[in-house]
Amino acid sequence: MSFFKVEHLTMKFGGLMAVSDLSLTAKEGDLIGLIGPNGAGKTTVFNMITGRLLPTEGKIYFRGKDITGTQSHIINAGGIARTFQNIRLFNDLTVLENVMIGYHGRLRSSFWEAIFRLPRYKSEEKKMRSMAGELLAEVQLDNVADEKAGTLAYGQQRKLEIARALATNPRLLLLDEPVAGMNPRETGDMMDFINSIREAYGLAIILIEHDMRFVMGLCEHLIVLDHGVTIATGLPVEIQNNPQVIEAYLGEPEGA
Amino acid sequence: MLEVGDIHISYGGIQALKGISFRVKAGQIVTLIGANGAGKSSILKTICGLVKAQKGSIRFEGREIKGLAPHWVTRCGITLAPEGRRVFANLSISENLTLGAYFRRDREGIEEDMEWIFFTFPRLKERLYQQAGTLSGGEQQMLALGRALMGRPRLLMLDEPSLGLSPRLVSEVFAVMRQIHERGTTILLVEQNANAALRLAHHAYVLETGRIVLEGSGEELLADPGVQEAYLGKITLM
Amino acid sequence: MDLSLFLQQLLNGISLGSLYALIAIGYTMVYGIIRLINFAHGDILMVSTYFAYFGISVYALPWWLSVVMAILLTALLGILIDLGAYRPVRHAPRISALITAIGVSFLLENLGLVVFGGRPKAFYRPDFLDKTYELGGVRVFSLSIWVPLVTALLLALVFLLLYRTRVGAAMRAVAKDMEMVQLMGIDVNRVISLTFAVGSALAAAGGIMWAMKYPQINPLMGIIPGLKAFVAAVIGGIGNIHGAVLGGLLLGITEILLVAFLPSLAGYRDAFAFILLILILLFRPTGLAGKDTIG
Amino acid sequence: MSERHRREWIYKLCTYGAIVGLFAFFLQVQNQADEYQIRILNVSAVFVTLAVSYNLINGVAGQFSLGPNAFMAVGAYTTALLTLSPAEKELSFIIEPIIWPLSVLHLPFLPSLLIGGAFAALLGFIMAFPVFRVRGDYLAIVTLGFGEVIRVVANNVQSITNGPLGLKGLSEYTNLWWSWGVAVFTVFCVTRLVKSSFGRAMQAIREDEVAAAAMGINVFRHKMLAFVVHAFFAGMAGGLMAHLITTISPTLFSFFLTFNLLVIIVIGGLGSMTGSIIAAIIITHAGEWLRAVEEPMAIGPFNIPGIPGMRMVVFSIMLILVMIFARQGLMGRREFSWKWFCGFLKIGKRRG
Amino acid sequence: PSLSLAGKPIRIGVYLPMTGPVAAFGQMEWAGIQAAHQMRPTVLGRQVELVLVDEKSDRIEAANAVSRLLKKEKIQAIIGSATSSNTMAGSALSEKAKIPMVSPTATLPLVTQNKKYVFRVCFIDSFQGEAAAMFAYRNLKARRVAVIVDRAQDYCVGLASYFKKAFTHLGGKIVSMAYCQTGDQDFSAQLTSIPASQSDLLYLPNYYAEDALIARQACELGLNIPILSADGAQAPELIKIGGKAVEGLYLLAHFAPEGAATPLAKEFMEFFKKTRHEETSGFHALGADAYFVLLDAIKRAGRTDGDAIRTALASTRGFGGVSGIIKIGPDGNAVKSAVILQVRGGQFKYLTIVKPW
Ligand SMILES: Nc1ncnc2c1ncn2[C@@H]1O[C@H](COP(=O)(O)OP(=O)(O)OP(=O)(O)O)[C@@H](O)[C@H]1O
Ligand SMILES: Nc1ncnc2c1ncn2[C@@H]1O[C@H](COP(=O)(O)OP(=O)(O)OP(=O)(O)O)[C@@H](O)[C@H]1O
Ligand SMILES: [Mg+2]
Ligand SMILES: [Mg+2]
Repeated sequence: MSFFKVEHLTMKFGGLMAVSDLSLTAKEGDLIGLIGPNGAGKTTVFNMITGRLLPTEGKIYFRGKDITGTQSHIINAGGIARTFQNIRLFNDLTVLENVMIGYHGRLRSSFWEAIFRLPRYKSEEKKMRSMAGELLAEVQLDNVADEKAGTLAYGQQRKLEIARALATNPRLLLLDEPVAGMNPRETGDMMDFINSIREAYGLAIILIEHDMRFVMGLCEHLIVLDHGVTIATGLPVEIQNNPQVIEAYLGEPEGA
Repeated sequence: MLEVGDIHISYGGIQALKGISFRVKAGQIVTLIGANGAGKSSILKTICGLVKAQKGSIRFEGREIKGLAPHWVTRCGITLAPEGRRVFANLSISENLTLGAYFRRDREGIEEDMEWIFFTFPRLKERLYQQAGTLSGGEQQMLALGRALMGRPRLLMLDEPSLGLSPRLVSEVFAVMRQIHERGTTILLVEQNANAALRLAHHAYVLETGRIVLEGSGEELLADPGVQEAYLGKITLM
Repeated sequence: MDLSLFLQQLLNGISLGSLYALIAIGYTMVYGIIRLINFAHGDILMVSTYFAYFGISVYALPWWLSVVMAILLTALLGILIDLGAYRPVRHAPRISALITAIGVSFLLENLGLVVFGGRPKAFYRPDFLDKTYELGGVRVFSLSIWVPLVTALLLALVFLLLYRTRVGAAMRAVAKDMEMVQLMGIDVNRVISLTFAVGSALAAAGGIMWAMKYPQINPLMGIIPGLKAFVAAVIGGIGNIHGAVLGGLLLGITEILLVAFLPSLAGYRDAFAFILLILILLFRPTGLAGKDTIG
Repeated sequence: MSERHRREWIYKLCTYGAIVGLFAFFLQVQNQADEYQIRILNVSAVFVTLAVSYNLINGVAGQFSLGPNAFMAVGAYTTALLTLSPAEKELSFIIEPIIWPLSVLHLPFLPSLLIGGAFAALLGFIMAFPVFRVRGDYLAIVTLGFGEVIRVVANNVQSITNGPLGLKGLSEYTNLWWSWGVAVFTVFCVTRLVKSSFGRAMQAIREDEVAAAAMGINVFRHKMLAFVVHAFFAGMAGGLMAHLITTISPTLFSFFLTFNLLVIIVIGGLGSMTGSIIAAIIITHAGEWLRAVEEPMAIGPFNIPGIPGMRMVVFSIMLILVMIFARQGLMGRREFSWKWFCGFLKIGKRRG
Repeated sequence: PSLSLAGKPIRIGVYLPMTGPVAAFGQMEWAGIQAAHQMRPTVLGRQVELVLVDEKSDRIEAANAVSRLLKKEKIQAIIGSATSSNTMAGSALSEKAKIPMVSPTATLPLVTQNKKYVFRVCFIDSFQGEAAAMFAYRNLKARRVAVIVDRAQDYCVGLASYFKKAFTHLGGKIVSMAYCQTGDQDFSAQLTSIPASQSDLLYLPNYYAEDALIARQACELGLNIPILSADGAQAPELIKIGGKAVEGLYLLAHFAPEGAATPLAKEFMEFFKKTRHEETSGFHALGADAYFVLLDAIKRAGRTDGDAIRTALASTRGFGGVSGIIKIGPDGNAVKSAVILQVRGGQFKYLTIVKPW
């Protein structure tokens, strides 16, 4: 029984084959990169894994269970969390509240208990708050805990999104372009950050990114998609020199 | 050509630009670099009138354009291709391009520009009647550039044209920018890809939290250790 | 069931449905382009009938001249409403715009009650629309023929405007990204004003035909056609012009057939429009024609 | 910590004090017995209940529902049918007799009111399944549709609702204690809910449904929760309203009622309970204050005769102006708190 | 009465729907009340002052309005409202305050039931329904009647059911009962099925706007049977909107301009014509009668306290109002005759009178 396994995953939108016959496996603690040209279907893969889209074909297994076609919140409760390509925070909630949302799925109290503030709810709320505070401290956002999430700087928002995902206690984290729109310096910081949370939480991570220095510097294993088709898999060095990948995706080194 | 003097703006009490001054000479490529949220996009939006400056002046070819509505600024000869392509997804490529030249009355000029755009981006010509929303990211970026050029701007402002593009498309976009410049269009470029941008630019400004902290030619800044430390980063390949 | 009776009802339904459709197009255009549910649409329709009424019955102008003038005045009214009420809230949260629309609707209705009085007025109907023909047992009322014809003609004009002119392309572009349209050197406000003018003119055309069909006007007469046309627009997929036509016809025909063949359910007529709407949205959550923007 | 504890304690005391003060005030009002004022206060209370609960679904959970009139109707009819005595019912139903169990049921006010709320909540529960299949404007329209359907059904099922004739001669049970008691209870429940983890989850859904689902929130369940709670209180408010004006019929529950409520919560500030309360009170009073514009006026030498109907014209214009110049409403999303209040009065500034 | 009171005006509160869906009736009744007030502005040597409060065709507002009249405006009596339901929303309050209330047109029997202080000057639906049935059966010799009734108005539904009861009792048959709603404009569906039912009369117990449209569309569909309508249709608009289609239509109404039996009616009609430049309609007449009856009661009471006026109102006998001779029956209802009108040459013509039994 593998930790995470995707078999023959296929997604069709009308006539468009967004993802076709993708298979991949991940062990606990793996860090896998998913790359490919625009519109290759990378985000679509994440959407299928997290239950936003129902795959046309194929199966997704997580910790021995078939999770294909399950609802998003159940998949999350099962231990998969994600971030989004375009940051999707709860802008009008505070940073702390954003993270506390991550714990809500595990709340045991009923809403009666919440309305009348019965003891169980009170203690759960207290625990939630302190756990969220700790998590924020770890990602160095505790100084802005009471700010509205929408007012944060871009880089902080990216971090907060990851922190919020971590609050749901995942075993597998999916990151969609975590450094898009960051300059090389900020990208470097994010790399350190991802490495550190990976160690601290013992997570498996799958990430999508176009920044090659980031991807090559971080990932242990890469999968390259083009028009939904897996055109290469392997170690970063192998991929970098794969002519098909260069042709479809990397291009000749120029300008950069 | 463009002179920006001491502009200030704020979003609901938060001061985003705190006195920005810089100039763009005709025929140059000028780039603005800076961290996230430094205010680069805000500068471009202020110039083209989408954001109102509270203070300061913006002069284009000697004329004060601060306070003009965006469509008047565009008619003066400044076009902005904003962050994130923003093609009209429900319109065809042809319609997108037509709208770019909406305010122009010189039929021949329009046709000439259209020809040049098709020459530079042959892919657009092939798919003239395809809906723009169904194009790939790179093609959309080409369309956005083409559409901006249809207004025949004397100053073209580009906000992160390489954002979210695959490495291959990134280099294509930079090549196109060079072509546009060769054709005689002045370019004001905002880029996160500071390396590439500085290499392309004649002149560059570095922005930090709403202020310009450094300026110089592209090469100077590339060599500046401070800039290297703050924006170019030193990523060691494993 | 008697065939001629059925045909008769079908004709009634098409005639009513094309009126709904015509009014729904105005709704859908405004919605498709600036995402505003213009609750005042029905009331604009009401005002247009008063314009025509004043022309015909008070100033004794020829009826066709009054109608043309009423349509033009209503287009102007649409522009003024946009200018005075909607433009200031264009960048406000959508709900503020919605409340503003409700406010405009209340304003027109109540101003109408104060200025025109609450008593209904009789509306003029030209003689050539007042004829009935007998065709194989089916009585055809000439207005029932003219209404779909005029609707079809106006619909064709709207399509020409939207898909064959530059300003039409600009309208469709505003629907997608208003800021970007400004950056093309296009005066968005003028494009939107034009949209309101066209939408209101269509409402006027619909309203005046409505008033000729049911020759009675009062300050609250716009509510029902407004609501029904709105439902029609949504059934078709709000923001979609084909959808509005489809929805209007569907609603008109089914409504008439329901009342005709299940008279005991006639009391549920108004609810029926909504039940149809709910059922359709359940199976097609964005309406029959789907896509929810003009384009 | 103990400092904070102490302050919270004080705030809590303030709250209770304010509630006691409120009811003491009513005692005073009730004794001085100006019926007109009492009536307006009663109506205000009903609207506070309605607005606060409506704000839960529209402002907090961000689901733009236009159907509170449906819940009010169900609540009002249920309550009224239970409090009317069988004899009175027989008298009212002149066209078709009332059906059996209803014809004999007769309960006191409080249980009737609660059952009214419960029926409305049940309707909310059933409606939630179709309603939350659609989103945004479509949701608004579907709920508007349900509101109309309920009204039309009430108009047509004569053996239950007495059709357009409606129910008449209800006892005037609603007084300041009932109306404000329910209002305070609603405010208590709803604010507690909003400030709990469930409320946060609802707000998260409002901000971004997809992200909320990805963060493990059962989106449908929380929408449903907000909807049902809203329905319950709207139903109670309907019952109160019925026993305040003592006669109900389907026309009372048209979508104008919904529009009124919508105006209240938007003017108060979507998502702000405080705003809803203030706006509910202001708007119910404003309707009465505005009657001034219909009275004959003398401006200098000119005598302007009263123009009936001007009130609504002025009201509409004011509504538009408020939306233009105060888009976020009175409170935006802010809430009243004692801390803010103390800051406002510039007391308690010494920080520990 | 003390001297200090003598100079003070008597305040009569009026609450009517001046806005909202039934504003038309409110506005017409208000015009009638105002004209009546101009004709007779004083009583007991004191000026009468009218205080109008709009009830927006809304029940909550109606109750608020009455409450305001009672408490804030300090009125001595109330006139209102136009519809039964809103009258009832207000009457609960005036009853409690022991202030008499006279409604011009609330015709539902329930309005005055168990109320000591509530009166009306119109006849009630049960009387009208029976009278209409009798006229249809005896005079028009109708045996099979089709009815289209506005289901959204209690007035119409009530009337239709009383008519049905009386008509079947007489031996006739209701062959088709179709429904519409206030504001409906398309009746083709309801009308198309009528020929098949072979009815010989179309009974329309609705307000004038709907009736005019129904008549027109019946005409367009070639339906050629006589139409009988009710008092809610007695307005010039019926003829203006209905045009040729309402020629020959019968109407059971409160008063006939030409058959006007009382001097007051003649005086009022002249005055109304002179000041308002239009003919008196049923709504005008009943609005005026509410005022005149109230004024008469105040005069007879000689005082302005609620109980005195109430007692005087309850003992109104043979008052010659605009709409005929009015007697207030034991439960506060006007007992008066109805007239049958027919539309001829674009005018309501007096046909016959139906006396109460
Ligand atoms: N919900 C959808 N309906 C229809 N087509 C879709 C949908 N989502 C994605 N697509 C299409 O599927 C293809 C793959 O999209 P996807 O977002 O997965 O690409 P991507 O690899 O993430 O690209 P990028 O690097 O630009 O983010 C694209 O052509 C896109 O237009
Ligand atoms: N509409 C807005 N409302 C409020 N604050 C805004 C708005 N737009 C920008 N800001 C704030 O203004 C500051 C400057 O933003 P701007 O978008 O100009 O930065 P940038 O340099 O372009 O960053 P990036 O690299 O992320 O594009 C940021 O702190 C941002 O949060
Ligand atoms: Mg993607
Ligand atoms: Mg930017």
